[in-house]
Amino acid sequence: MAEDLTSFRSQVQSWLSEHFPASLKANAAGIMESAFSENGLSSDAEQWRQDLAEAGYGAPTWPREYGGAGLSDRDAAVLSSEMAKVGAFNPIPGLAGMGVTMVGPTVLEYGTEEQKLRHLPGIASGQVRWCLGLSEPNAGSDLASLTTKAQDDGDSWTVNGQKIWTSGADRSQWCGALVRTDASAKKRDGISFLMLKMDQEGVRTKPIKLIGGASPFCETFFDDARGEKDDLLGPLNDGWSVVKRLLQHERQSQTGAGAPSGGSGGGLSLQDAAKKYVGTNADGELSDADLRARLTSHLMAARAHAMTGSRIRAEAKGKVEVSAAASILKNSATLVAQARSELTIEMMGNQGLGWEGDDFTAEELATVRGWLSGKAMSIYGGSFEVQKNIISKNILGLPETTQKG
Amino acid sequence: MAEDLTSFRSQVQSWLSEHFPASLKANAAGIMESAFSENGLSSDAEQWRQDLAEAGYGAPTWPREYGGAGLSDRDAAVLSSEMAKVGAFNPIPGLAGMGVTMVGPTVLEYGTEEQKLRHLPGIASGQVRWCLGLSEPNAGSDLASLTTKAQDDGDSWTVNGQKIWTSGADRSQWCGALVRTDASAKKRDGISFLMLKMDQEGVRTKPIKLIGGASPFCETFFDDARGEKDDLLGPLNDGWSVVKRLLQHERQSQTGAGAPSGGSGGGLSLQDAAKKYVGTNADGELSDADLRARLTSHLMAARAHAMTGSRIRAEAKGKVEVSAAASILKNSATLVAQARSELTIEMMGNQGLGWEGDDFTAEELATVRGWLSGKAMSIYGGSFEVQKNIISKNILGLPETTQKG
Amino acid sequence: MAALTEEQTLIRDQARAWVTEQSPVSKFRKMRDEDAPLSFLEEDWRAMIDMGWSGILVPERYGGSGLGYLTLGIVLEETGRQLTASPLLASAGIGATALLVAGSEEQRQRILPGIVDGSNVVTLAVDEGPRHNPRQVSLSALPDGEGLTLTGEKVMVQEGVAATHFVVATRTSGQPGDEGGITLVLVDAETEGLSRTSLSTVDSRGYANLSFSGVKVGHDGILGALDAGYGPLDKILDRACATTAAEMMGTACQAFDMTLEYLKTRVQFGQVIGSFQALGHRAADLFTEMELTRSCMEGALQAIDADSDDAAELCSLSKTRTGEFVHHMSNELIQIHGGIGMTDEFDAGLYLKRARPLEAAWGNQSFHRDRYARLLGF
Amino acid sequence: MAALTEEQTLIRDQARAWVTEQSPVSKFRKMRDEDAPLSFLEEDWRAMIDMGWSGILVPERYGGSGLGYLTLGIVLEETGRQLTASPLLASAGIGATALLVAGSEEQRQRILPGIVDGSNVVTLAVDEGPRHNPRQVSLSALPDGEGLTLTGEKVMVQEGVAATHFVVATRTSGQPGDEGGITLVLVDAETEGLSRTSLSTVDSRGYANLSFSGVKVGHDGILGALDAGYGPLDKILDRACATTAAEMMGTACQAFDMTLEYLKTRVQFGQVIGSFQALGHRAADLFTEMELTRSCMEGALQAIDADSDDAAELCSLSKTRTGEFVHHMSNELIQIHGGIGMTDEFDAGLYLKRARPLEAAWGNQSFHRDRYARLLGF
Repeated sequence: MAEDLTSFRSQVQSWLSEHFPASLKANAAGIMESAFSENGLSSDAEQWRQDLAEAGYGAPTWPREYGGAGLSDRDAAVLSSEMAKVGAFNPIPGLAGMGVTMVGPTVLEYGTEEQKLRHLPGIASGQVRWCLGLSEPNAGSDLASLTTKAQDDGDSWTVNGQKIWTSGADRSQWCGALVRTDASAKKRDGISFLMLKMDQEGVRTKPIKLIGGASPFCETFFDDARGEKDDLLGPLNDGWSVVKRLLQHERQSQTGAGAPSGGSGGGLSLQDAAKKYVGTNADGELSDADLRARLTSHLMAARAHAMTGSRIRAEAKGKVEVSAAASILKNSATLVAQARSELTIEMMGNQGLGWEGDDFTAEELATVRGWLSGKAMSIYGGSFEVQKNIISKNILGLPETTQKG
Repeated sequence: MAEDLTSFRSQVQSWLSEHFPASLKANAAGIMESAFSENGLSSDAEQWRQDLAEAGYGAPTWPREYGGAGLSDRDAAVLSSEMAKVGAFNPIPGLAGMGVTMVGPTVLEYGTEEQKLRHLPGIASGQVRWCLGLSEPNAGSDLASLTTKAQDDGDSWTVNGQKIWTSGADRSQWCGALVRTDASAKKRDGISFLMLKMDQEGVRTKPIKLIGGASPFCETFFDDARGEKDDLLGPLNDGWSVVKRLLQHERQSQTGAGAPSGGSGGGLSLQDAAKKYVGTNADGELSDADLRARLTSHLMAARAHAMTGSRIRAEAKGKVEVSAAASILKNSATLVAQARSELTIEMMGNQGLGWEGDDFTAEELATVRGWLSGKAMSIYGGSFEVQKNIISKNILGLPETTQKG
Repeated sequence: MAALTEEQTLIRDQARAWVTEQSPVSKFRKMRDEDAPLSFLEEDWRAMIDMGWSGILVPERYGGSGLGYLTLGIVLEETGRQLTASPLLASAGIGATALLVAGSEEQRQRILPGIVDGSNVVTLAVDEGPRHNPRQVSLSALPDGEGLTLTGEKVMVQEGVAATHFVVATRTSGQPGDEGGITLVLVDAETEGLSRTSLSTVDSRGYANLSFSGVKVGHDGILGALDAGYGPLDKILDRACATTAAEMMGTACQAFDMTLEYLKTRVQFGQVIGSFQALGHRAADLFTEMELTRSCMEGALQAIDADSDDAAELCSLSKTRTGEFVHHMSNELIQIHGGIGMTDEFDAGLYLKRARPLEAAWGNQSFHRDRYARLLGF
Repeated sequence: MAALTEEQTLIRDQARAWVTEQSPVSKFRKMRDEDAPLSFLEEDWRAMIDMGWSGILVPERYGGSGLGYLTLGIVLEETGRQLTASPLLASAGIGATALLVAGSEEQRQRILPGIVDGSNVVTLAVDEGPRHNPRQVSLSALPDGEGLTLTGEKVMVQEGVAATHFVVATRTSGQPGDEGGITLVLVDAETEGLSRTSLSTVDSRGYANLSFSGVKVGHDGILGALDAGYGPLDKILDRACATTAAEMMGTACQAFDMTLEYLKTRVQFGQVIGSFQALGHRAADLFTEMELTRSCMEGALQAIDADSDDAAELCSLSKTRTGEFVHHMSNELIQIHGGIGMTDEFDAGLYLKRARPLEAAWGNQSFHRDRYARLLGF
């Protein structure tokens, strides 16, 4: 365990120089692409995954006994910044699907000791991939009206129903599913959180094509699927508490205004891309003054968002609380990212309208696809409207309306 | 009665050349100012009022027997355009307060023959001024929760309570008041519309100072005020229907995006005022490109609003129905007028921040006062929010929420 | 809807019935999924021709009905509602306009009857870069005794795949950026030296990039006077904007109707979502925006028909406001539909993906705000 | 709130307690209604001096505490909440900054201690026209053997009534519009040839217009080098923006708190109005905007204290975003309060009337958006 920041930093530095293969430098996209191809990880990447897993650096803040490194948030930040310095990338959260970001933290909180030991190390090593079965076709923002049923068969659960938006379900080994275990109770009171093996006869997945093209999302059908009795997470019929916590972890992971997939012109800043497509006048100002004004407001909003993330972390001394603040940041991240996409498409003009083919660069096409798929940001993970309800009720303390939600 | 438009037009022209005194030409503001001063109307203006009243042109679409001229909407439009051509102005609606625009049309619809004959001619001649007692301190948008009480004394009503926002109450002869006549009924079912004489011991008014300075609004206190039995308008305990109709007439009268009081620079267009205060670059474009873009959007919105008024009138063949469309136009009129004020203040810079004194022109000061008093446009006459409820419910047919309003 | 004549009302009702029954959005989807070679269904285009739509702008003496721009707009609004693909706008609207504004009597007689009967598809080629900029024309047209020789590129030409003729903005003198020195030229699509490549765009419509290398055009291909093409081009573009706005209006209105319907039927938290006040108010805002936008859209078409002095202003107003509305409405369509709106299976994405190309066509909102301000003198 | 030091937390708590108890908005109202000659209450200003606020920016060697801009911002936010009027911002903030940025050691020693003890009120005079434009300085300062002779006008000078000294941007060479040729000059308010007229503005604060006719200033009044005043002036204006933003933030936050309180207590249609979803969502939007704005406001002050390279960008960001927020929030304050908000008796109007002058001061949102874009190179 690191004694202080400086010694931990140098410890990390020497560990990295020993273990991180130069061949993987600054190649996060390549690693993840190969991971999900037929070939799987390259041998260097596989070795790197094993080394990370062994050091517990795949999920560094988790306790050592469950596959983590038991680091404080501060030390984890040091690890992450040192890795960035040498161009290293931790593929384990990506390999584990929803495992590291959402399932793991929830198991840590609600799981029995046996469940933690059984599930967490596989996630922390990136060997077991998880998806989540929450939404259903007729239960979107109103999650609690779900109808997928788990029936108690004495020694196991029999699950029937359909989930939707199960991201990565077609290549996951496990699914954390919200199921109805008491049909007679009030909506939120008869729900449980069940962990299910995906590789079984009663489970079928079907990828969903989205407006931007292929997507990681699936429909998942349970047809007499089996769940083990000891794979119920949290108390029977109190899955609602479990999932509320899980969704807080989700919001948490969506508070950065990450670029929508696809850039706009060779890693250019937005303003430089604008200059490239739109041109400048004699003073070096963007020729389209109206766009320039709107672009400026957008860049200001993006900076305000980024500064707010930093400020909230500084106030919380390094860790953003899984808290109300996340709702603000999620909505503002969404606004910023979607506005950036729209502005980028606009400034690109005809080049921002391509679907495929050689008349558009790969980056231009990726920008268009990213613009389309980014529309989901304000829908998934608690829609824009749901976050506003949360802010108004939980943060501001305004009374709940007679309407729910 | 006019046989066709052309002959009516020439009839109006000759009537105007005979009756309209040249001394009053293009002097609407002066006429109204003197009307409410100690001196009252000038002799020319008083003669003009009498001539208008005699011809029924004060409220030209009202039937002749009640003081109008019985004109069709089309003929009334001809009258109005011909008056505009010679710089003539009809002071009667202004002199009658809420009489011509709101009380009159409602009396025409709900009044008994006796009430029409007794009240309408005084309004149509501009000799009797009316105010309206609707809102109360604790019943703003929620008008139906009013508590002013009228008690049946056998041969008259005794009224007790307080009204607010009674515009012009301090110089009106009559008040149309909404009063509770059945305290045991449901909120909207125990209300009646009572016409009250203002000049009596039980009535007291107190002007309200607003953020922009002095205002026409008053608080009005009823302390055992008396109302006559035959001055109840519409059925007993069905004042709600009467007032709903009355408010439609009000919305109707607020659908034009009239300039808030006070211009911005000697009758200049907004864009010319902007050039004056902000300056232009070598291409003749406003120096402040960001302001130019926003000003353009505003001018477009203003034109869209004006065109929509014309379109709706054209579709309705000359008359805007007292209808749902009024809610759209009222909100858009408000948005346009308030945005114009804000833009004007902004472009005027320091000169848009004056309160009084010689360092600002009279027009600059009027612009600032108009900016402040114009904030009321989105509050009175059914707030912005109330209009949206009306649009969503009455026009779009969306279900009423479990919440009222 | 503007106060329509009896004939216009009839045409609108016929158009609405036809698109709803014969060419609903499912047909556009099928065309897309099957990668129709011209990016529209020829049977649909034929049906439109048979209904007389291709002749709405063309005077009777050239075989059309000469009913004018508002009437064409009424039809385009209906096709816009179902995303019906065809050369109606590009050829029977803008192509015919180019001939009517800039063509000689001989040229009109030669080309317009074919636009009406569908044997000609005439489309306008102006831009050479990613963003609309008609002054920036640089495709060179060198005059000689025989006529002009054209060399250069045009991009994103509407119905460029199906076109039989292009009306090309060329530079015969001056520099890119100058209004003077632009000449409009009618080029047969099969002329030697002219090649086209079809583009695959988000809206699955038939755009092409054109390449001219030494394309010879005779004197009879020059539309109007040499070097003086900017004025007519500006007028053609106004009409292109006003008609494009009509199609956008239809697209946006359909998106509104779909959204309103969803608000009335989708149940969440035990009630239809339209009963949530925040959504009800959003619907009210969208409706208000729709009504204001319609006035601009119709006003521009009426101003063109009446040849009003403020037609240019109103065309920029119309293009901007309909662009803003379809932009906003297409985003709200997705957002209010939630997850289902994100799926390719549902139609919302088709409307979103059609909205942006329409916004960009002939100058986006930003372009036309700037133009409006210039026309108003600031 | 930024992660504050213990000292900063103490100062904030003290400031909040003092304004709430000793100088609530009712005191500002009284000052306004009684037409206080200096447009602030001298007893309040004295109390602030006694609490050390006038020395927050001034280093210890000149009698202050040198705690820096974030600390001053913390205090200004609290005075902004209750609209407490005083020369704190104009003199102890901007006036002191001018001396610290541009003054010589001698000038600092001469003037700063008086700013701290309140005997000097030093305020910045830059603009000459209705809108902020520091390059446009035209007030002429002609050099001679004795120093400079000033002729011209300055407008809307903050605390111009109470000022004992003005820091005046003058033109010693070049043309209005040039950055070169501007010189900063410290002028005693009682100098012959200098006259001032007090203005009556919407916010009832103490502005004055200044008229210079042949005002003589010795060499010891020139701040920094002749003709090279634009650079220091730009730096001073950055700090003026960042501190003004702190005051605006307080004004806006108080408006938010008043609105939230009203949403929780005002009953209409049988329920508190905050339970209407449309209003709840508006409150959520305002809260989000408030949090984002706070980060910009604090970030700019921290960047000044740390002398970061991006301080100029952040100052324009802060001025713009706080301006936008106070603009929006002051309008919502009125709208959500409805009729009562329109009455002079209620405080909402006071906040609205203070918001616009703060927005305009040292460049409005439009000015600083343009500046931000220029600083970012587009």
